Amino acid sequence: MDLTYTEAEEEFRRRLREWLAGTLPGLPPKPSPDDWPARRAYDTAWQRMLYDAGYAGLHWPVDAGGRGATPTQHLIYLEETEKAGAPYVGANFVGLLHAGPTVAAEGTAGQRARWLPPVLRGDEVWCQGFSEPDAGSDLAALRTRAVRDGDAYVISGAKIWTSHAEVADWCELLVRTDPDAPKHRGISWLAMPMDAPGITVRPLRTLAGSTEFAEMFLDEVRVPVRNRVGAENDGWRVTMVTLSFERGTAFVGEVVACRRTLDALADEARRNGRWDDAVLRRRLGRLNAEFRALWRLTQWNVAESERTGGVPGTGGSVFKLRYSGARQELYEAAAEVLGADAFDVDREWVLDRLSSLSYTIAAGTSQIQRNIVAERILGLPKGR
Amino acid sequence: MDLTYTEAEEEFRRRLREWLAGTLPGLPPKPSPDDWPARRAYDTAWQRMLYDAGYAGLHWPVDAGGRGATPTQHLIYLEETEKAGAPYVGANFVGLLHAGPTVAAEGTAGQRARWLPPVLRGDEVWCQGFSEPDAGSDLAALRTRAVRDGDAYVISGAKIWTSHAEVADWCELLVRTDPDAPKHRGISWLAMPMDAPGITVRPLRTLAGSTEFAEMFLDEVRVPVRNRVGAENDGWRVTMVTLSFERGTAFVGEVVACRRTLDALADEARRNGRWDDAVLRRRLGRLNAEFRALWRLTQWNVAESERTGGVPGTGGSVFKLRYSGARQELYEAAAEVLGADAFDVDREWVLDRLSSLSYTIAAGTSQIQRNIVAERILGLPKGR
Amino acid sequence: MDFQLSDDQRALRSGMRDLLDAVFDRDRLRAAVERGGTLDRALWRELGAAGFFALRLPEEAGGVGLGLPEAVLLFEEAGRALLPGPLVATHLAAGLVKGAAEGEAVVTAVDGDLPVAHLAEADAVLVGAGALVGEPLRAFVAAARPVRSVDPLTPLHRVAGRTAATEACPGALDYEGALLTAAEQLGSAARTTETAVQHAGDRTQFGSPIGSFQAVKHLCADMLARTEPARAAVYAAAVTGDPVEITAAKLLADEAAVRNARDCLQIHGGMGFTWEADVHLHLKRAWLRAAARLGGAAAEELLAAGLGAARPGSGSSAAPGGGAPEAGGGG
Amino acid sequence: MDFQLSDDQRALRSGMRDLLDAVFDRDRLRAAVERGGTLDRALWRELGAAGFFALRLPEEAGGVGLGLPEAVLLFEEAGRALLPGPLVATHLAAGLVKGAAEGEAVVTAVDGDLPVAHLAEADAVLVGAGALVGEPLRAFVAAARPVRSVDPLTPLHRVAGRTAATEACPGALDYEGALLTAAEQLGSAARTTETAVQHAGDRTQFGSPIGSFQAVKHLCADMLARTEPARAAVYAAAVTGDPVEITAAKLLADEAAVRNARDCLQIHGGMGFTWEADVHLHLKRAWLRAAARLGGAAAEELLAAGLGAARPGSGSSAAPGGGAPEAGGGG
Repeated sequence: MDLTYTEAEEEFRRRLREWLAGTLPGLPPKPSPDDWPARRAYDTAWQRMLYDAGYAGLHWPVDAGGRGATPTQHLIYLEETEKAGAPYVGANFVGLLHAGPTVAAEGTAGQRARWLPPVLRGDEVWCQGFSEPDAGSDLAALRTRAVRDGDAYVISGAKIWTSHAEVADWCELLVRTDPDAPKHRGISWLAMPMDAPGITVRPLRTLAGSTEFAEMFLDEVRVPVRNRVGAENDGWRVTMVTLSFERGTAFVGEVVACRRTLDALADEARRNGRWDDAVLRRRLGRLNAEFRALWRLTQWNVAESERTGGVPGTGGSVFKLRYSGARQELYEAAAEVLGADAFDVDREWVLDRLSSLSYTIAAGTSQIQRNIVAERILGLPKGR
Repeated sequence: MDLTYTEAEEEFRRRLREWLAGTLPGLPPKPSPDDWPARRAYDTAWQRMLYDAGYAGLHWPVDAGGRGATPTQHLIYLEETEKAGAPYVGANFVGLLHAGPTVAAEGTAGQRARWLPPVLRGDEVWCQGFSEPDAGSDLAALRTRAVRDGDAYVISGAKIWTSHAEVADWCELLVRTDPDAPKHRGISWLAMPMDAPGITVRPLRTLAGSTEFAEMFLDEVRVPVRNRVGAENDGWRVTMVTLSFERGTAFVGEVVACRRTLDALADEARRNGRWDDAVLRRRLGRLNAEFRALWRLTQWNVAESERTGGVPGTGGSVFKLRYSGARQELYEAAAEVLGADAFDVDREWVLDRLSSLSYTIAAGTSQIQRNIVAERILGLPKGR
Repeated sequence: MDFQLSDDQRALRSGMRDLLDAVFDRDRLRAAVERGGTLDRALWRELGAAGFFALRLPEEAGGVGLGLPEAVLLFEEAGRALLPGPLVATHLAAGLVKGAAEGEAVVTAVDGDLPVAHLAEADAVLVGAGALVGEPLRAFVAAARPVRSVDPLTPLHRVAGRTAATEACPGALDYEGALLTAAEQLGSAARTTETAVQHAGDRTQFGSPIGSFQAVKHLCADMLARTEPARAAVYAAAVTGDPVEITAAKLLADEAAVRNARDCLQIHGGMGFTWEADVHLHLKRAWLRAAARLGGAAAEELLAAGLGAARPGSGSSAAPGGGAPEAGGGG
Repeated sequence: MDFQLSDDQRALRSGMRDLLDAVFDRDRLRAAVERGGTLDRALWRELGAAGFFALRLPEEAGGVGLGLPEAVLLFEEAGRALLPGPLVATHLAAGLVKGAAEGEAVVTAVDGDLPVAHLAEADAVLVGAGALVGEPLRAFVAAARPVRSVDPLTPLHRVAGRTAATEACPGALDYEGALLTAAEQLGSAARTTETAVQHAGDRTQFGSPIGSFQAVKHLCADMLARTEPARAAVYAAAVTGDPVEITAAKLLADEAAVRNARDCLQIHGGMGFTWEADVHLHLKRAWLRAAARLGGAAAEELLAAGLGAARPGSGSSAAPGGGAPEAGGGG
């Protein structure tokens, strides 16, 4: 049980801090959340800066152009950038965290050469076309059809919850190439150029009033067969290799941010007098315990991943289950701290409270997470 | 929405109060909880007093020797006896509340004449042999076998959770008479004399240290065929007629008692200084809302039952689901009020806290209740 | 005792539901959302004409002459339908503010330090026992600042210089307002339960309706187990008018409305997170109503203060107590 | 950073588990229950010989010379096995009270106003920073009154004149005691999780193992989701020794132990309600431990006091903050 960082890790942290301290003050102001092209430009410029400084693709394998950093270095990177208030991965999210690693793991040499460098340099942006209106938790029930026509697939269907679709260059797309196979066996993974004819993107407004997601309608979109990664009908496995590749770092920045929010809530409560409410005060105390534990659990999972060499972990489901609920409780407590101000969307934390409502739903509902924990970790029998 | 009682109802309440005021002071002291024969004697003596005063079988139909009281009168009876601190139904529970009504509804004239009057007079005590070690929530999976041999059934098996078995004269017993039929179809209902050879009763100690329940082992016990109520293999229906006969009065006394406990907890907290703990105080406040609502919901269900003429109600499952949890919360709050005294079994409420742990399990777990509510009331599809 | 709806009450309730189906269907609801909750005056007058505001005024004063139980049924329907506007304040102002009873005036109210709803379009504002109209109202509005409301159906203003919270010592009108707000919460809780059950029966995942999975089933069961005790509490409080009982009703109805909306959202999954689904409208409105007119902490303290064997209205008997309650039969 | 058990730590833990399997199997557990939790002195000495009490004494003082992380692993095993006795107090007394380190002496402690465990058989009692032995101890015991303990494994005495609660300003020993108690809670929480999962796989109802029903499955998943964060918190607190971190660990471990025992009982159904099932032993012990050595309210207040950007050890950065955290990918 060693919580001290090695000299090499401390050196990594020191250099990163120095670079952040020198770099962040020169960043342009953040763009408006509604201005998608400006957001893309801001996010990709930041990615280019990371690239130039040698931080791009930190956790990618070296032979894919990454830095091959350890999970612990990745944790340090996420912790320090969050603490320093650096920009988020933003529009580069899918490219850096899913599509890129998938291509790195399963793509041909040509595919890797074509798609990976632009992601690392911030030249190209990817979005994700997995979920469908009728296939939410049951992702493998997807119905978007791809029919082979010469050297292309002709694709029709609808996708949903696609972030950054408006400004993406590529979409990692799951399509059904064999409608007669069992549902996990007839799926293929394609890289779809977002300028192909037949793609319609429609913003999807969330209950927080934002349009960070989109629906995407595909009407006989032609995608070259050479854009398929992995074998035909093997797309489920291709995708899961990356989706289940969990080094314990998924929520590092968020947990750091939640702890900072909690401190700020205490400060605000002391300022506005609500600290005198013992029920609220003790509730904040419990949340302190909760997020401290989640931070330690993050370190635990990262260290485990480091030992196992990044074997797919199951601890992630336990973490997500607990964290989703904790984050929602954090923003419920924030509403108590705000009191009458909790109804003013322009007050800090109010939109975060709304966003937090998705945490027990997105990327596997808490109900699905409990099934995974019970069946895959605890070994309880399958059932309903 | 009328919460005022009719003149007849008020008159009923007045006479009952008068009788209780005149009668209770003359009762002997309550026997020790471990002295079963004394408890039987005490409970049956009280039943005899009720009988002599005209309150026995209040809710039984008149043609079964009862008073044919309305659900509202029954509610008043339970409320007033609880408030006056009258003895509980105790050893007469099964006879008065389940076996008796079953015989009244499904028995022959001879069976009614044999079994009903002694129950009303407190002459005979019944126990219930339904649950089995391997058939808990899934009651219909019971395996105790009854094989016809001339004019008798020969019965072997094991029953569990049998209250008052040590002192009962009769047992209402569910047995499997057709092992090949679907599980609900091969069951029969028998009245088993508890002095028959082959019955072994073994006390079952609960986590509260008490022995109010027993296990009952049956080794080739002979029960005359004439003791069967209803047709052979029709015992499931026979039993359910009564089990599902819900007039909303099942928890009247308990809710009255819980509200009194809550008041006493507030008094004790004010005395011992824990009232200054805002978290505890507000928790008690919430419980006040909870039990007030449960009282009103009781009245609502009783009034509904009065309107429908006592048609089997489904509201009982909603009530039990909510009440079980509320009662457990009440005694968790009691432990907070007691503070360091919560670990002393001789302090009031400590054993009640232990007993309350069974509330989400006994008579259908909360999980089963939720299934019932979801499927039978809300109409959600069957499943798991 | 007959603690059930009378035939007249049933008729009143179904009449209100029919009216709202006709004058405030889903298209009008979404239109109201798109215009930020500002009121439809014609609809307001229709409500007035139907007696919604004048319900409890005596007939000789031009009212309908009914009581709190009937009002509670109408407000429950309003809550179900997400009907926007300062319904409670205008109802309470009937007979006090000219035009309120008829739905000619829109009357809002100051409630503790909460932002004030629909202030820009209000013809009067209740402040404590009085009402601001005319020039004082205009000055009051001029000093107020609009805030971007979390609830798309309820425009809000911060008023200059926060009014002290009235919860410390609520008056009769405050309790009536709390009860009617609780009735709206009840209606919302019942509606989100129905919506969740409907969706759970329709939506298929893993080859079955999601309502056949216990996880979803049990969420729905718990929703009903919140709604029904809240209903009994609200109806009973309407009959007795007892302050502690009203406080209990408000607390339980708040909890039912907020938590049922949360569960309904969870059951809807990603679709529940969209602006197009109505569930967020229920949740946001429920948040606002829960803070309004006897909110959580104040309500809990009032209910705690109402406990104790020596306290009036505690529901206790002075009779000597008998041990532990019966544990129910074994078997 | 390598926040995992070292090979030595793993060996230590499995050694302890093997020892307890050998010297405190289920028969001995039930025998301890039947004799009301009074201690087996031979077993106590065996623990002493195994270094349980002397674990953290320096080798030159006859101890094992290990640290809090190793102690936490042993206490976790003790909690799993429901090992009775004032383990924490005797461990803390090693080096302070003669015979404690070797398991020759049984040392209990006064903890706020809680009844004192195993007083009648104690050779010393820790009171604040000191220890009572000999005549003062006998006088102390004579003035105490036995109470019928809710936990069959922990005999309790009320001591005359309640000692003021020490929670207001805990010392280093108090925090160490709290951490070791948290480790016992952690072990209990992990054990009830395993027991529940085992039962859920074995018990058949409605034609299937009950563990195939979501309702049961999800209870088990939540049990693990309580245990694992508590484990990370306890282990980390053992490494850092930080008071706020220890307080957090105690709070989470308490919650995990109590709620997991409750869920385990629920999953066991009626059988869980019997004296013969072990689950009530876990629950009752967890209740006692949760009240002891930094209980709920005091712990929550300490944790609240530890919050705020300006506070030391708050885990915050002084760096400028950047808006809301990333919501994670869509897709």
